[in-house]
Amino acid sequence: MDRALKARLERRFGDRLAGPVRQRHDETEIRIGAGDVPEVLRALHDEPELGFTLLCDLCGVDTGTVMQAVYHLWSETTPDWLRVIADGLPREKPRVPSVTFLWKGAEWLEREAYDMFGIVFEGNRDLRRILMPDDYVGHPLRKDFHLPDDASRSPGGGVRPMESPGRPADAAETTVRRRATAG
Amino acid sequence: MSAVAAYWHRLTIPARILLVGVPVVLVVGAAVTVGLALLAEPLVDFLGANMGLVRFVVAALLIIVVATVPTAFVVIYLELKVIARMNLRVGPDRVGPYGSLMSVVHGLKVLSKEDFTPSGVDVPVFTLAPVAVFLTTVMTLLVVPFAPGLYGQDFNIGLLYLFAVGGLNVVGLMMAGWASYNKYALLGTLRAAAQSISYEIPLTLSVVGVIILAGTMSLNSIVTQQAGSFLDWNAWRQPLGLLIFFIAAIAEANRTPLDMTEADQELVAGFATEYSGMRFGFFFFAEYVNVFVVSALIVVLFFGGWNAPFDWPWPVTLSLDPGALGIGLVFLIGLAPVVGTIVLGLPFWLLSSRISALQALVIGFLLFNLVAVAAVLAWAFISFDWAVGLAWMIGKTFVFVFVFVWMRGTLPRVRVDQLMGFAWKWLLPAALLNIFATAAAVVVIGK
Amino acid sequence: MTTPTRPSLDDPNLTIPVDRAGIFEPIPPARTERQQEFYALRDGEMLLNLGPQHPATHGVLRIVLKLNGEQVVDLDPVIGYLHRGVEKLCENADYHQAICYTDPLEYIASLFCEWSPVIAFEKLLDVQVPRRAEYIRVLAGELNRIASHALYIGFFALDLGGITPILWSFLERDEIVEMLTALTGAQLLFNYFRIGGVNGDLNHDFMSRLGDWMSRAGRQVEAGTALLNENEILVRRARGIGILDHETAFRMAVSGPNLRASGVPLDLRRAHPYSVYPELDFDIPTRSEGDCLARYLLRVDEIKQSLRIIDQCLHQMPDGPVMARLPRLVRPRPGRAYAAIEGPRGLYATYAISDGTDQPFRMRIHDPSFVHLQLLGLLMPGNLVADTMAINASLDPVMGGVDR
Amino acid sequence: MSRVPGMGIARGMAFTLRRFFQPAETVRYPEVTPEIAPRFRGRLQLLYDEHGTLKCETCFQCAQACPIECIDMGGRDTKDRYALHWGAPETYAERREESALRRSGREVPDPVYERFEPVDVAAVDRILEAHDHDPRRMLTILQEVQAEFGRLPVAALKRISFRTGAWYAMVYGTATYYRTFRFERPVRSVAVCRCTDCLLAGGGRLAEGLAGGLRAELGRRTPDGRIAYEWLPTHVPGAAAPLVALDGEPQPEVTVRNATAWAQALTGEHPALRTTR
Repeated sequence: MDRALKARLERRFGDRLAGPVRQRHDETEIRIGAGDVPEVLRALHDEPELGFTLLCDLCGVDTGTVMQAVYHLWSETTPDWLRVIADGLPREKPRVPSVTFLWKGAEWLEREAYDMFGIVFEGNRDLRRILMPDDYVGHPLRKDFHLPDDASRSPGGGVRPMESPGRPADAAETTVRRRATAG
Repeated sequence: MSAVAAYWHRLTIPARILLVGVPVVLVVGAAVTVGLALLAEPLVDFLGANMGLVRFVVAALLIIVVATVPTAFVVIYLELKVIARMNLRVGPDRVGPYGSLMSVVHGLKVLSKEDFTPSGVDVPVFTLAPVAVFLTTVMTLLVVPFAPGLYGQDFNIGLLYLFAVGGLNVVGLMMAGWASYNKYALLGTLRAAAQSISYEIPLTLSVVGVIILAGTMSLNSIVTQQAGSFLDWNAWRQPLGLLIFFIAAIAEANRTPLDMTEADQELVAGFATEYSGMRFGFFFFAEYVNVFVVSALIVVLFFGGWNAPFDWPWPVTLSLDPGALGIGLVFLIGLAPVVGTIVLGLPFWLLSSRISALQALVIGFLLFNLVAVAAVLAWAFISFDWAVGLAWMIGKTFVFVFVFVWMRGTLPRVRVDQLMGFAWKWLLPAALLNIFATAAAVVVIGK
Repeated sequence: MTTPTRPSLDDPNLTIPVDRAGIFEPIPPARTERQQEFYALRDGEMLLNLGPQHPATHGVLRIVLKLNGEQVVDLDPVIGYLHRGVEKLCENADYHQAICYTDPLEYIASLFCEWSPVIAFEKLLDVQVPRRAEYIRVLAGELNRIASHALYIGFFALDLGGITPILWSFLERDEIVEMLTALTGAQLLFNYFRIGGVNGDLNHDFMSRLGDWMSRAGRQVEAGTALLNENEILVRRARGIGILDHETAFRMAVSGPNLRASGVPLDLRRAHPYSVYPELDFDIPTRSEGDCLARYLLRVDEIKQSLRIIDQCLHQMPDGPVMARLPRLVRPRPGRAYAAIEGPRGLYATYAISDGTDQPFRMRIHDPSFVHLQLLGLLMPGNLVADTMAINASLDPVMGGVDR
Repeated sequence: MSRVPGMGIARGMAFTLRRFFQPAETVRYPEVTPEIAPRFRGRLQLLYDEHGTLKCETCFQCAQACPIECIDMGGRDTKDRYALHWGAPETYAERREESALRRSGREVPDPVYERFEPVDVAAVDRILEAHDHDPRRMLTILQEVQAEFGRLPVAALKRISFRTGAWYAMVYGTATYYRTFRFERPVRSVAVCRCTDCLLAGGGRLAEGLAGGLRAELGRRTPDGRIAYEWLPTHVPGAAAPLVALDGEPQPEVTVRNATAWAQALTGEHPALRTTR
């Protein structure tokens, strides 16, 4: 845990942070609003005392209540991973500004997040499905996505709640309720 | 009429074929026989008049039937085995002794595969392309002298004919690539055209030196002029020409590292992408026959053809005239098997108690056959110079075939632009230089 | 979110234009501006479908090339043919099973796909991994790295048309795989790293094979490189092709050898130490050119470093247990953990969210090949079709990891 | 690259030529089998015990533990009552057309309620609702189902696994693990005593009356096989004659007169078990 980084982040983005700077193991986590993504990430990327030049990962998260866009950054100024969570995107029509102006390599990662969660990254000029076929309907990694599955439907195998076929009335709700605690 | 029609429809297909075919065959056969009987004399006169044509046709048929397919089989097997050994693999070792029948099995497989015609192809051209490629390749074999007196035809413009027919090869490739309605095939074809056009020139020019030295374009006489020891070969007089010819020949035969036309990592199979079954097999055969032809050409032009590398003591004047024996010949032919069988079988019967007399005779007979065949072959080898020549020619040729395979096993593939650049920037000037040097030498030193 | 619907061939509305039948499938309706500009053909340009069934695309990768003659004008990689929804599957399996799912992601270096989720889960559980287990992990991991790089060298040569080195590198890889089989019990998908340690201690079988191999380690690979490094044809084809400078590399979020070949000495084993790597002594080879040849030669150097690491592991290997004490069914406290490691292709990362149940609530798997594949669009335009193979091979994507 | 052009190529050619003469590394498989590491996990095998019978009792625990669901098994259940399957539907003939239907998007008749003896699933659903479809309360659910039906009908188990989302193997494993659960209907025994004084007290006619009511010979079972009609080995001490025992319990109220009616009432018990078609 890098306390100095925490202090630096709080000093720099005190007003923008939605929630405290959390630290655990070798990870530092800040939460910001979707609108602040370009400024905060640009500052993190450009300013020398931060200097998070390497985008390690970009992914979406569906907490069951809200959507998140999560960025993991690496910098040589700190031994920690920095996790920036663009929090509180609405589950229907989640939108967040793209970071392709900083890391062009984020283009495909954003495409994947869009493909899997339906998160729309404004400014990504090639935002279409990447892993799923073009004519696919739905976003597979969302918590309310139900996967029809032959084996699970068959008498031999039962049906797991996430994969109920023509869905028994209560499966989705129980699922989301049981898991909505996290995120 | 309707009854006939009903009867006809009740027949099975073979029955119909027979019903129609047998009378037709009878009629035609009778007509041919009568015609031959009438035309026999003028026909014989005509054939006798131009023996060359007869020889040409016969040689063509013989080469297509006898020479090409076995040659291709041998070359393919060689390639499989040699590259496998260079990869520290075993290679084919299941079919036949040491997998020697592998390529035969390949041929059977290719024959038994579906002859598939994709949608959208230009069917007639698509169908004719393999034939064109295969035939042009085979035609080149016609003028290659394998041994004294053993060649399809001895043109006085043999080399010219070779390059002309060899150049026709690319027409077949273009037909294939254009007709198969596939972009990989198209790219491969265009590469093939560009490549063969670029490499025909150094190929031809590199031989001009040899022509100047030989004073003729007839391959036969080029070989005969290199008679003597291996010091008389053109390789010593034309080292640069040899190098250029070798490189250009690789490109002509579409072999790695210059196999742009079917660069399987880039264009899936080049012009042959859409082909399957025996049509693909024709391309396959053509490629390997081409390798053989090119190697044979290198041998003929630069390594003395059928000439032995050192002064071989032949033709040995073996004064063995069967007629001289007179009646003894009859005895020889009649008694030799019996006597030989007994003489060769006796020791087995005497030495081993477990061998019955009959078995001993059988063994003796087999041994006698071996001995007889060996004797006849030896006789032929000593007294017929063509046998020796053929042995040397084939031997040398397969050395170069091995070199081709060896290069394929070793080298990566060059890029298209590098290929072209090499042809035009290096090979062409070098070939011209070679011509000037040779001409100057001929002028200065004289023949 | 309903069940997906695919168009079926007996759908009367589905029509393929006749003029395109047999050449390539109909151009999809443009969904983005980028797609629009890509599929707008100027005259003299044509589209060429490279793959999904193509000898030189590693795995089922489809690249729609926009060609002008033989020159690549632009390209549009189409991936996802191998998509298995591993992240979704992991959300429905418990923590131990999730590791097995991540295993076949990258079938060439499976151990690295297990490594990052294992570390992430250990962070979630606050498990202390025994040092011996860490050393064993490093040992097995470096062996796997060598195997992967050996295969890379072979395939690089193969895609340039040399058919021999690939078999020699397979000989090398085969020996290593045999060793790892003796250690982990599986040939390809060693499901060896477990939460809190490794599955099973070093055994005599493995150690004897390893000692036997160390005496002549890298022999076959050196043979292949001896054949290739000096070869004019290969050097001329690889040098100066697909140059990637380090600013662009950072902008493209490149990591691993492809980044180091551009002159950036960034290796997570040093830049963000995660196992016992701080205790080990090895160099980080870098190359300044950033072209295909540099990327190829860098792998060759890394093999040597990996051999050094293996040697040190064998000498410093402490004694003790190889598994931490853990219940069969782990239920970490709600929280988030991120772990990234340096694999043979770059940065493998896992971002795991726990909701207190025995199944990960969200498990994000980051694979370097996915990011590196974007470089195709950057490096290929202007080159020839033949160079696309060289560049693709030098970037070393594994489609299993790309499609996940 | 060396200064002499073509030097590298020449060296490479020499190198491959050297390799050409080296022995091949190939392992000719059928003749030569490579020795496989003792730790190798790759082999799946079914073990037999010392009597030569299969140790696997088709409990599917392995199949459900397999993370990638590569284990795929079918067989008879432990008491050899009905066939069980685990694995992809395509594996088993009777499910092939079903999954084909499903893939073609048509409505699939769910075979769960057809292959086994049907029960009214409403009762099961009621119990499940009471327990919030929580698979973690499987034990109580099963107990209540058994209390409802007097046994665990397979159709009910299927329904439970279908609704709770627990794998059928879990449900079935739980049910087979505890001795209290039973899959068959309880076989009740109606026994008449044949001792001398019972016969003297009219045991014979009593037996005939019972036989008429149960529609079964003495020593046989009722047509639906749920009640065994047998005789007591010994007279229960202190019981009045003629003696009829239901599950070993003396039934003093049964007399020669009401025997038939009592037996008929007995056969019609457990309305829940009456098959609803």
